[in-house]
Amino acid sequence: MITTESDSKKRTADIELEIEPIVDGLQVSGIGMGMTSVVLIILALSVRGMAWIDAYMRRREAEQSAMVEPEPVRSEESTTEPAEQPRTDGAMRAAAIAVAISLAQRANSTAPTSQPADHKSSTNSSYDAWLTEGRSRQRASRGVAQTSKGWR
Amino acid sequence: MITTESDSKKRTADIELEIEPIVDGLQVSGIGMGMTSVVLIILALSVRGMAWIDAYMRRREAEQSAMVEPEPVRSEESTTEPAEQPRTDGAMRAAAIAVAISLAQRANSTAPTSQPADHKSSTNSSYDAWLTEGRSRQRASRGVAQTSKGWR
Amino acid sequence: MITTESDSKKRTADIELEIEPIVDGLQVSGIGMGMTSVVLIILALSVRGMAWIDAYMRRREAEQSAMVEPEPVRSEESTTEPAEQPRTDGAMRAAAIAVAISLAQRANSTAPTSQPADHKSSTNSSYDAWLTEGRSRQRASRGVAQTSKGWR
Amino acid sequence: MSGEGVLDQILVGFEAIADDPRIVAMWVIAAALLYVGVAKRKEPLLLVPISMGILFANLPLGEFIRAGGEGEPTGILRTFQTVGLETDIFPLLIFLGVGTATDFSPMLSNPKTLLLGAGAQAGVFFALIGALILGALGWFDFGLLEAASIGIIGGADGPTTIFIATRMRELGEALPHIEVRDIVGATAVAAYSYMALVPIIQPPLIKLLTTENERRIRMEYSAQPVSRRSLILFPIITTIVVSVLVPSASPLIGMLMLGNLIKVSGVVPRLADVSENALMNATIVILGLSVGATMPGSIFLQPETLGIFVLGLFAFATATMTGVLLAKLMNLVSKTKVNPMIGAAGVSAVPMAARVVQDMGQKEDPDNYLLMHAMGPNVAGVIGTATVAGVLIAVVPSLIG
Amino acid sequence: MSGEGVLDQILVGFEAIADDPRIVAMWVIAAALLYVGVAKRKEPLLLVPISMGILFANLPLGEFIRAGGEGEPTGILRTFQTVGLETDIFPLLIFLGVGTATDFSPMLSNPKTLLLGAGAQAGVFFALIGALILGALGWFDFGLLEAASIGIIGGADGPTTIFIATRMRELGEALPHIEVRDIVGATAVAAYSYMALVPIIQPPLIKLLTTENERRIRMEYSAQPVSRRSLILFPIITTIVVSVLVPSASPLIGMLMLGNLIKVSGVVPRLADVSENALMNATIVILGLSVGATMPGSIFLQPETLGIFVLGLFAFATATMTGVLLAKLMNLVSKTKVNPMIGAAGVSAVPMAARVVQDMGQKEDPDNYLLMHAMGPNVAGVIGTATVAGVLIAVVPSLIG
Amino acid sequence: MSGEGVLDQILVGFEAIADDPRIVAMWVIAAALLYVGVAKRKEPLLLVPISMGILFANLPLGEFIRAGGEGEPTGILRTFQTVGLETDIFPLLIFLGVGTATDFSPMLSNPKTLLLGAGAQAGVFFALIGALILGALGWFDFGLLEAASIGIIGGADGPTTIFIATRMRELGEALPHIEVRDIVGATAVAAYSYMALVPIIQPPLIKLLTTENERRIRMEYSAQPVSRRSLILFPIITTIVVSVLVPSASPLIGMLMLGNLIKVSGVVPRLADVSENALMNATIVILGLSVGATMPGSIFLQPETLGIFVLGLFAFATATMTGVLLAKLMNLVSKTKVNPMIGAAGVSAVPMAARVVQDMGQKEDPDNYLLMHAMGPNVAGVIGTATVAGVLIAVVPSLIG
Ligand code: NA
Ligand code: NA
Ligand code: NA
Repeated sequence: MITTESDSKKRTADIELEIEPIVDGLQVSGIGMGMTSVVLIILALSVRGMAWIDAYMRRREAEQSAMVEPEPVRSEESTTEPAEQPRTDGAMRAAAIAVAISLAQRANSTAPTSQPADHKSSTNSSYDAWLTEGRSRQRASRGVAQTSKGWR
Repeated sequence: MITTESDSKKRTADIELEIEPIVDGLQVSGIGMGMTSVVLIILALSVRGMAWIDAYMRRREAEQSAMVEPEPVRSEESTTEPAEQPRTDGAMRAAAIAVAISLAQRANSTAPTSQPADHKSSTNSSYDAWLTEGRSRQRASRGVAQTSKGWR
Repeated sequence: MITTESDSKKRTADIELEIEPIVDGLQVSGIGMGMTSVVLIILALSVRGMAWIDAYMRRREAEQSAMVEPEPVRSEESTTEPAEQPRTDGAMRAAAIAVAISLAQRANSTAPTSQPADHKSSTNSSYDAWLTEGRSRQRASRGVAQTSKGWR
Repeated sequence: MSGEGVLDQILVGFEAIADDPRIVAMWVIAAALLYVGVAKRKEPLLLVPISMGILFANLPLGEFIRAGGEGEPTGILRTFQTVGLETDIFPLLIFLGVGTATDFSPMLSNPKTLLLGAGAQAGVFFALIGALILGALGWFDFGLLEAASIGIIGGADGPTTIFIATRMRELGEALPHIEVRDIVGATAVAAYSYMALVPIIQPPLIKLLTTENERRIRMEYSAQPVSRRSLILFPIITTIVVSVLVPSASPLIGMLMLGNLIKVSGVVPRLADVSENALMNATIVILGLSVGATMPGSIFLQPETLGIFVLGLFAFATATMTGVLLAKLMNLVSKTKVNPMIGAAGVSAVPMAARVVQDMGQKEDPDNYLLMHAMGPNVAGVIGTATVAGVLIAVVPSLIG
Repeated sequence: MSGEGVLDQILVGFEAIADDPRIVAMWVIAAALLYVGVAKRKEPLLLVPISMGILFANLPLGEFIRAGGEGEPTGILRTFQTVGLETDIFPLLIFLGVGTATDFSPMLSNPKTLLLGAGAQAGVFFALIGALILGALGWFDFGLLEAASIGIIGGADGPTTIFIATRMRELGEALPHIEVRDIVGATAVAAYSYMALVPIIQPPLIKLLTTENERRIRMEYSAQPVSRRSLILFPIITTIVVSVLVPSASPLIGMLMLGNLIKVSGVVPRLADVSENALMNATIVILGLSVGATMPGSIFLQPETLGIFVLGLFAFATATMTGVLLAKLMNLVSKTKVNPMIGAAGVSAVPMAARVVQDMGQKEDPDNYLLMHAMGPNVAGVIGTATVAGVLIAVVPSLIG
Repeated sequence: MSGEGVLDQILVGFEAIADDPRIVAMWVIAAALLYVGVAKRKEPLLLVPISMGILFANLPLGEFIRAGGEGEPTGILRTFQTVGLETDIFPLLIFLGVGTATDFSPMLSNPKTLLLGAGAQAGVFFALIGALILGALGWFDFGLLEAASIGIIGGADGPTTIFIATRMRELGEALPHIEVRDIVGATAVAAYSYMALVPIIQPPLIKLLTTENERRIRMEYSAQPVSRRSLILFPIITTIVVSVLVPSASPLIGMLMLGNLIKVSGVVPRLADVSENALMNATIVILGLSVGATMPGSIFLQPETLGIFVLGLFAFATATMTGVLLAKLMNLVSKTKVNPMIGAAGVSAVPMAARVVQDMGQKEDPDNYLLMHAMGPNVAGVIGTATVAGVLIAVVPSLIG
């Protein structure tokens, strides 16, 4: 029966039409989970690689400082930024505890969180220096102008 | 005389033409003053209504706290914001005087007016918490890193 | 020989084509250096002129203050802004030294450079006053509300 | 380029001055406004950028406001006008910041003062009708659009004035059968100038309409404290009430009340900070320049500008008087008397009008603190003027259409 | 204008409500979200502007979102949507600020936690397929575009959700043979709502999938310190790696990593400050309003919105569970055991998901500090979700094209 | 989508690299600039955003700079270029901030140093003519437009360089008979690189042209104090003088002087704060990214870039030398001798060029404080370079038109 055949075909088509986006969805999901995993694995390997380099640098430094006079060790990457110095296990743990405590306390308090003084620290750059310069000049000359009132 | 009639009509039309925008203006003014009055009256009534609700809540609270052990009263709306606690007559007046004095003094002075520490207070929200967290972590770990210099 | 003539003409045209932008460039350079010099000379003369006016004002003031009772001298332009008071030779030099020292020290330090308290100083303007007013009112009423807890 | 061409290039600035010497006159006007702002310290926040905007718009060749094209970008101030002024964005961002900085609690603790915000709005309409009469007399070329822009000066509210004047100009430009003057700059400058002069304009008028005894009336502070709930509900209710009654006022009122909610809610201090400081201050600089740049000499130096300044002063004066009269009327029907001077604070010009009242009160009785009572009509005046602005936007087009 | 016309003018707001009473229902929804933000203090930074945006979009006549023309400017919130939302600029500026505020060092000191950021992303795809099934069943009108927008709710990342939902809507509108629903507002509200509910949604699911012994697992802090070099290299490497593998993710990842580099480099504190504060806060206000304004009643009050909220919850729940299960799987193959709860922190929702883990850990053992370990998957989840977003942007068009 | 299509999708990033491997070379260049900014701490404010902009413009598929269309928005950095770079808005906002941060008082207290700001500008024109000669020789493809952009590198002023290079490119693109290279990125990078190298470039040249005795010359501080009146009048007079003589310079000079007026007036600290901090810092981030994004590998990796760097160095060198020579010339005609080294500070590069002079002076005589004298030509150089930029904008179009 031709009619039935056609009908059945149509029904199949209908069902296909409904299933098709779900198949698309599964495809998207597969690619999505796959790519995300690949990305995160590569990033994890990169991080591991950077850690190896860090460890190597520290070892080499330690050897060098052992050869020369025992001066205060200064690793390359922490010369300018004492805050970024390597943290030991204990330090890390202590930091975690400190944060946990601060979090626990935050529920009720509304402590100020910013460190504006920190943010405005100057660097060597020309614009920043320009700004700094202008300001320190003004401050300097102002200070002088004020103290100069006496002997003017 | 047809000409005169037409002339007079024209003159009337001229005058109408000149008067028309003024009539429009009167209409705008009427609607304007009317709507503004209606708006402000409804707002005043709403405010009065809110005051009634406030008074009712306070009374109910007072009754409840009278029934239970005499604990320090905490009205619902002021749990989190002590600054917003109901002001009494005297308080209001004192505040007014304080402001008046500060205004009087402002003519000559240039006192700083902002309370940045206040502005940056954190809340429970995720972004804010995120920010806070990062900062307190950094501070915590920094503090630790610095003190750890000794025994590293 | 027609060909040669044409050739030579063409070659000349080629060379002209190459030289032309350089001539343009020389023209631009001439106008540029000329105009820049004129601008800076006129500005220098204006500055000199302003300095003459300043000196004249100071002399007149000095004469006036010599005639009247010896009160603390207040030059017109420095009534509101003590920081902008005329600097003497020594003051200027001291300021220069201070800046030089601060610059020398900046290589290693990252001192904060901004004076936020300074930036937020209020003025007489309506918006600013509005802001100030709101804040001082809030502070005032807050302070009162907090102290009022006791006798409420 | 010939040597002659080069010389032309050098003299082009002088030629521009010779062609239109009005630009030099505008430098003088810019300098005068700058003097008021810097030396007299009146409204410097707006007058400094506005006066520099005037200067910039009147420099030879007008690089700041040129139309652009052929490899030349549009002038920066014209771009700012297009993206910020004609879209209403700048005035509305200012309203956001103003809302953050406004404290409605004095008004909430004494709802009667809210009503006093209505009285001073009459000044808007007195000036509006005045402009139409001067137009009908043929003295100045003022139609309904210009009259609306001039009237709103009496609202004593800078951003609202800029908002309405821009809107009326846009409206006129969109209608082919209407010719409209560009008076954005003149109305804005008039509004800010008279706001700066409030301490000079108001006192004689207040004295004229009040007796010494009236000025000595003390007002008690309500025992009614304002709860945090009320502070938070007020901006929401106001947004809805105004928007249902006068939908066209909803952008102004909505942004004002959003700013206030951000502040009083207390839960988003980061947003309150940025609305009140970085965002508002940046907008003030750019808005001020843009408004100043609407005043090339050819547009500003018209007889109509004189009319605008005369009518603006009339608007401030009538607003002050109707404000006081409404307060006196209220005293006739109410038991608790208000000091009628606080009606004058309804002209907005926050907080100067309120301070004028405070000062006049203390002159009669040094122990009379009226400031916070006057702040009620003062901030109510802002709501009132925004409502009036909404009515103008809604009704004027249907009248001229 | 006749007297009748004037009366019309007065009643126009009420007529608008009568014509479309759904706007009043939206006021209630706005009030409810505002209540959560202000009284419950959950996600106030976004919920306050979003709820006010909803209110503004549902005021009579819709002045805030009108199309403009004929002397009327485009509504300010519609302008913000056009210039900031549809261009991706606002979500990307938020990402810049988030990058400045994010500290990757816990993750860098324990790279294994980076992998755990992948597990929770499965929630995105469970919800995506769920939406497609509901669409196929004919329950809701969800196609692949809507499913992608709904799925990304499971990423628990507001800006990314707004980014994807806007992108999918634009994509559908650009294709003539596709009809697409405007679900930007609904997905954003769902994302922020469930982020606020993380402390309620996650704990029972975590308990269901872990034993008490597992929850008591302590994790040692690595002796591996993170150098400044690594902190600076990480954002650069991540930008390149993600962009090569999933180029479409590069704007999100790039801006996030730029923000982080600005912070960790330590040489441009001025830029770190502005990225994290003024610029981000201003963007939050305007973005929140714009997102709220995508929800006029006629668009939001659809059965599909219910489906979005159901599927959004499903997404959060499955993300939590797959996160925990991945951590347990990792324990099967690895010698050093992780506490499987930290897998649940991979849903992002920084830092709340991490805090949930910390709290649950301390409930079993008061001396167990898991927070910084949980921060690893937590921030890795942000990278993971941005990667997933890139895949959706890349693959979905080729499937529906 | 077939399985093959999916695989394509995964490899699309790698394919893009294979198609145009120059993008990888650009990553290396970006990394090098970042290294200079972060590790060497030279010009980090601009080099960090510029280098990240370069990276972003060279990621596979170029999402950051795509043209948009078909449901995809325009890349964010291309949008920033269109709205901020091509309109001059970003460089002008930077100039506003720079004006706020500039202190003209050392120059005002010694007007002679103002004249020294002219000498160093010759470097601009030496390089301009050098570029034209190299173009005429056929070594590089440089016409007058490119030569102007290259010359301005010698102004040692980043925003002005970006301003001119953008303007010249726009000009060339608007003229059908002219072909112009896009060298905005290359000139900007050259300018910032050589500014960072000023302490290396200048000292040998200064030594070459001065005797030890000349370098030991001490300069007395003028007894002439600078009044507040002068400080306020100076920016106004400068705006008018420059704009009348060189109208095309008015945007640059006007914004610079507006910023300075905002600061020295002292009455609008709120505006000074926002101009110098939030507004400028936000602009720096976005401007830096936009400039970096003008450098896709296909545009930057051209032989002409090498020529630009060579000529840029030539410009800095000749500017230094002409600056010193002008000072020596001045000593010939004037009674009061200046230390000729301060002429070298006329190259702008504020304040580094002035510091170089200070350091060299103290090397010869530890008690010689030249810094504030050198600040005079230093800030005068900014005015001089802006004037030169105005001349280029005015004259170049009439020559190529
Ligand atoms: Na008003
Ligand atoms: Na996530
Ligand atoms: Na220069």
